[in-house]
Amino acid sequence: MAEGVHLGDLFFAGIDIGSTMTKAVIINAEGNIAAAIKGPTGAEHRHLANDVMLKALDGAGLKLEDVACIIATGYGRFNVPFADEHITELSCHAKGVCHLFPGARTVVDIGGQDAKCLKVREGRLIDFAMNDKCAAGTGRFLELTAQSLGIKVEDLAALSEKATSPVEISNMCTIFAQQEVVMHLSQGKRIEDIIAGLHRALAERVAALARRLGVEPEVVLTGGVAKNAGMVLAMGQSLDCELLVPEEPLLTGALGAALLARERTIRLLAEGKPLERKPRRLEKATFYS
Amino acid sequence: MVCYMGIDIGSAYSKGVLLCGGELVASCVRLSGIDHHATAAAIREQLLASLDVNEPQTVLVVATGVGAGNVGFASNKMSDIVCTARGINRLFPEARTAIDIGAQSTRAIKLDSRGMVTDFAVSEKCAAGSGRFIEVIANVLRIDLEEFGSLSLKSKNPVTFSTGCAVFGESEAITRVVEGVAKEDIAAGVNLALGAKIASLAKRIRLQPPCAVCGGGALNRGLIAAVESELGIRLLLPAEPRTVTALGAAIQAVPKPA
Amino acid sequence: MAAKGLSRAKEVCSQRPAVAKGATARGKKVIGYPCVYVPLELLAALDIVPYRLYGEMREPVTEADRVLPASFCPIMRSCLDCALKGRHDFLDGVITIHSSDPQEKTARIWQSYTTLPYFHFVDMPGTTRPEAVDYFASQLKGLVTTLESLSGKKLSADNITKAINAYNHQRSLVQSLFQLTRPSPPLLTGTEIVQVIKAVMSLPVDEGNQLLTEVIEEAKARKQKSEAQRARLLLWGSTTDDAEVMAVLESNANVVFLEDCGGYRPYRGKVSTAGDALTALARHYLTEITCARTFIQNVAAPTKKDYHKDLHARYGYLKSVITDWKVDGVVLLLVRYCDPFAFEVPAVKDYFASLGVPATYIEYDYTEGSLAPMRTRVEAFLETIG
Amino acid sequence: MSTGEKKRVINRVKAMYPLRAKVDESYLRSQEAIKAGKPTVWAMLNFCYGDPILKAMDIEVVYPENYGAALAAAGVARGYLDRADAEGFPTHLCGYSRANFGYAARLMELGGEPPPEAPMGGMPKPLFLLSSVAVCDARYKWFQALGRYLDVPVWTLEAPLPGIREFQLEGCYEEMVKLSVSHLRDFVTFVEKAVGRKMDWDRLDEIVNLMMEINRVSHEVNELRKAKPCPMHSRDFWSAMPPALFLLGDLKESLQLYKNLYDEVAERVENGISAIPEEKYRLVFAELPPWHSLDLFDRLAERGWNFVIESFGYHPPPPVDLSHVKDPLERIARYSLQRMVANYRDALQKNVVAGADVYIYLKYVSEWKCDGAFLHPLVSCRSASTHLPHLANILMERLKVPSLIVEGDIVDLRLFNPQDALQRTEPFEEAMEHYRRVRRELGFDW
Repeated sequence: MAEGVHLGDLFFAGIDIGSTMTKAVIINAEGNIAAAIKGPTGAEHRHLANDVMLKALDGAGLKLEDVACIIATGYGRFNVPFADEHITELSCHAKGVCHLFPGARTVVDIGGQDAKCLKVREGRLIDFAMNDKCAAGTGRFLELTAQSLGIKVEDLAALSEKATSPVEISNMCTIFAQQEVVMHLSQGKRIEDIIAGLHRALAERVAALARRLGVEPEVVLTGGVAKNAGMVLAMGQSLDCELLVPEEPLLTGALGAALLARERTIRLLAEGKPLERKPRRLEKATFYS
Repeated sequence: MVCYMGIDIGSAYSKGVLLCGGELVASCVRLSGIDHHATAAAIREQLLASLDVNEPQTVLVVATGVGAGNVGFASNKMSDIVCTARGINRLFPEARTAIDIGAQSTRAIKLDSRGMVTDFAVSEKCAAGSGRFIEVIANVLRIDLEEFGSLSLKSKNPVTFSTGCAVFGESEAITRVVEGVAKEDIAAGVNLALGAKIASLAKRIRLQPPCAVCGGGALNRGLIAAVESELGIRLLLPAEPRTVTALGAAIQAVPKPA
Repeated sequence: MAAKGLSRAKEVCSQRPAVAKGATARGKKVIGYPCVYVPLELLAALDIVPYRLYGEMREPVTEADRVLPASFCPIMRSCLDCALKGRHDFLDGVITIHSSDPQEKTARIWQSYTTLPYFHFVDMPGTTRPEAVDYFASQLKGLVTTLESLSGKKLSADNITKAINAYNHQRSLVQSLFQLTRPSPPLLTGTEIVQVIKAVMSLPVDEGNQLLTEVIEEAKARKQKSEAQRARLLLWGSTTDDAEVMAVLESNANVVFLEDCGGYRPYRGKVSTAGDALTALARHYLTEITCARTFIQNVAAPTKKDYHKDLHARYGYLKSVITDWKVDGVVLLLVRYCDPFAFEVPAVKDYFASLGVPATYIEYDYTEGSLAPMRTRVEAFLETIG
Repeated sequence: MSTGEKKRVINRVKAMYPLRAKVDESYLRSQEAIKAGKPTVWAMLNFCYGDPILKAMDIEVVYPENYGAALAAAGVARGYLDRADAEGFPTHLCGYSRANFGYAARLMELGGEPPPEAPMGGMPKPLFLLSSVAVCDARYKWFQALGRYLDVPVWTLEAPLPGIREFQLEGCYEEMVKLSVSHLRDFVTFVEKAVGRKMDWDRLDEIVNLMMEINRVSHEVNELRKAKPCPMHSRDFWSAMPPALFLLGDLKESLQLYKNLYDEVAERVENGISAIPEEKYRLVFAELPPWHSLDLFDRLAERGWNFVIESFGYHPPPPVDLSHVKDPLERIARYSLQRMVANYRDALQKNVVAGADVYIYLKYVSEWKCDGAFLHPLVSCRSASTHLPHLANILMERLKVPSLIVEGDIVDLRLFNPQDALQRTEPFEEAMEHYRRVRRELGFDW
């Protein structure tokens, strides 16, 4: 279809398979979002990649053929058979965030498996730091602990708002932090203060990470926890600066991937290269049949 | 008549046991949640409900577990390690070792014929080796804990987990999933990894058979099988492994003969 | 027809114990060593086969749990775990050396929980001062004493010189092996090199040299693949003993220089054959092996130290590597709890920055689970420099 | 983290207080001296090696290790730890070192002026750094890494550490002495250049003798603690040790204070006075105590737990007669080597090859008649933790003495949870009772 290709007719997709959530974004030639979908990442990544992609296409009222290029990112990126390219979530976040906030210099992304701090310029990743594997500095830190308390993650923010004197939580290790939480409970500490303490512990851990790079405004917070007002507050205090939060903090990676897909196509067209696309099938493959 | 109540407020679950005339008349398990006072009261209600309200009762209560301090109505607090030993001793007088697989930590306890503790070891904070590992991976695999054990027993070739830490283990599990490894093989791998950690904890105190196992982890048959093969012995398994420590607490409530 | 060159290297790596058992079967004594600071010349001179001991990344640590805490060098922890599981029982003995705390602490536990006929711990000074070299030489003399009674042979000027020459030859062979990674694209991948070095460290010196010669021939004969230009990386770290780790680093790049104990580091320089052999060996191992464990500094004046002069004194040897091997970026790869190297990270980063080479620090816990995150970090790093 | 109640139960030895006070006194004095422009050195605890030389050269010494503990105790460590993290130091490194990196970074950005928030006036910019390879890698790599902030040289003290079997090889000990002596001689030259003064050898001679005498007396005090009931609790040892360990202040004065300590403890032994109300169990503690929650020991004392011996690393080397050795440097060398090698032969005889730091606890337990060992592994201090699992095994194997293991850390104070310890006292008492019977059956005498 290299002949008579009009960029204006083309669409581009990014799919971001994180350790806990899978997201897909479809954009048009102007870079406007045509569809954005997210769903939990289960054991069946590939199955899910297909589902999310299909949903996204339905949402945009498109067929797979309409999509000129698909870029996969995130933890499970190598598991998207229909993707044209795989790019790390770091570059995609950089791209996506800068699209939403052109003035962004620093991106703090707190994901499920890791926390990242990115230094960005005009949509390019120029430096980064990721937490050493101890999950004390990741979203799982909150999730697991909330889980063990029988609290919904959504309720964390509301609870922490009621805190009067946040407790000190050692930020060594998730498992250990949970033991500590239980100890605080057994000592009759208020749950609100404990939750606030957890937010602070996580925020401090991530802030230290960000300081490795040097924090320059504007600072954008992304990832699941960015939806947690309590965490945004704690993070702002630890970095002691204003934080920008995208409306859809989970989607920046997928958006970035879609934007990179668009750039890739434009590049190919400019070089007069054919948009050779591998024949794609959204086969409903699953691991457990 | 006099009844004896044992309440064990654990990090994840709280358990209660009621003994009357030496007989176990009631036991219960519920989430510890965030209000240990309320949990303890609820357990008490539930246990007392099984008694004949017309008959006047005296109930002596002993509390144990991390939240023991919140059981205001308890006449006494006791160490959970001691209670576990007494509980196991009551169920299996011949047992010389007890392994308690809890949500946050695993304990290996040696005991004598009277249920007195002769030695014990608690899993290292960082080395995980606790039931939490299973919960985390079960969450990755989207299966519930009950399924976990039976599923793992179906495995033909378990994956090797090079770590015992729940958090590192989680990313390892996800990697395997991405590679398309079967659920049961991952589950079995987890049980083997944890089983090995538990076994080495037991070896650390020079385990002496017969050995009984209790705690929530004991409900996971795959895990028990893994520990058994690591240690090369059969383990004694109580009907209700989770309330053993509470049972021990109830026994502790019985006044010692002067 | 036995495998040669690279396929032989693969073969040896996949069956190291079998290879070593072969030597014992031929009536040779085989001695294990977990650290490259053990002067192998002394073993070879007494006709003893040295056998490098590694950890096993894929093997869950169980036995070592009972004797070592969790927060401890995972490589030595795994290495000891294998020992406690009887994997090295076929050895005639083990030589350990005080190159770092984990080495020293593990050695003592090792000795306490295993029953090998021979076990020797060599003490090592922390500095390169003259008196330190003399002391190290005296420690090597002690090693010779126990090795002589083990082997029933005597160390002679003749056989030690032969051994030194043989190992110097091995050094020059490895040095020329690394010449093959200078062209772009390189004639050998880092992944292949890890295997070759691992194989060489599992073989008697002559067989090792034979293997190296074959590999060099084989690689030289390779046609220059005109593949898309990939970034050229320098790996700086303690040791790499697993080809899969290197494969992860090379998924989108070429590691053209391995500044670690699974690569170039143990083979830098040559042992002088002039003067007392033990002193020559002591001086060589203490000064030529660039492990972070040895204290080095540049002092400008009695109370003055220039940081940049100091960095040059500590890392100057890397400068030519960066230029000659056309390095685009550096990966500082360490396992968790590797204190001697971990303390160096900010400084060595400063040094690479002063040379204008980007560097990234990656820490892993010596488990398979850490490979996927490692890959993401390397790729992200490549994206920042590409 | 406090254990709640504050009741003091341990019967402290009165003569300990002036020794404890000496820490603050000498600290204040050195603060003044430093203000007066006296050269200061940052040093690692170096086990008698370098300290007498610095003292003879009239140099003030501060110990970043101790200061790290002080920062932790004052609850201001976090900020420095985060700074070190931001500087790119891996987070698993020794907590004291990370706190010190953060401090040094602050110090230099303030042009060498101690940060206002630093407790006790902070540590001034040093003339040079004195590190030691003894005990752990961190203790010299740390000071080398400080070069990033401090433009001063590091002197790394050698501390030979051969294996227990290998030590028996002919000439080994003399080679250790040779290394140490020539090394110390070079060090003296280095210090002379640094301060632009010559060494006063007579003064050094006197200081070395006082150092050895102080340590001898403090050694004798610990011998007295073998008495039943034990007259002096571990807390008193920890409070009284700094003057001997760091050669604080005026040595003649210190010597007198230790003699007073000896007299009071001896008198207690005479009158069968115990350090706690009722000694039910005698325990040994390894290694570093949980400085921030020492009142745990009062709670344990209420249960009859008496801590009778502890912390090998803080103990003086066994006395040795070096009067025939004329060269003070050689006396320093031989005396410092004592700490390790004094026990090597016994250790070999008892076939304990796992190092002096393991053997010594077998000696402690059997000679101080301990019922149990309280082991305190520290997450970010490997040197004080690595040998503990083996120690627990060998104490059980050889002496049938159980160990109670409670994890902690040196700077992340919240890691040590006294509740954990108290939770386990009950079962541990049952275990200690049990093994008492076992030991009797096996013919042990305690």
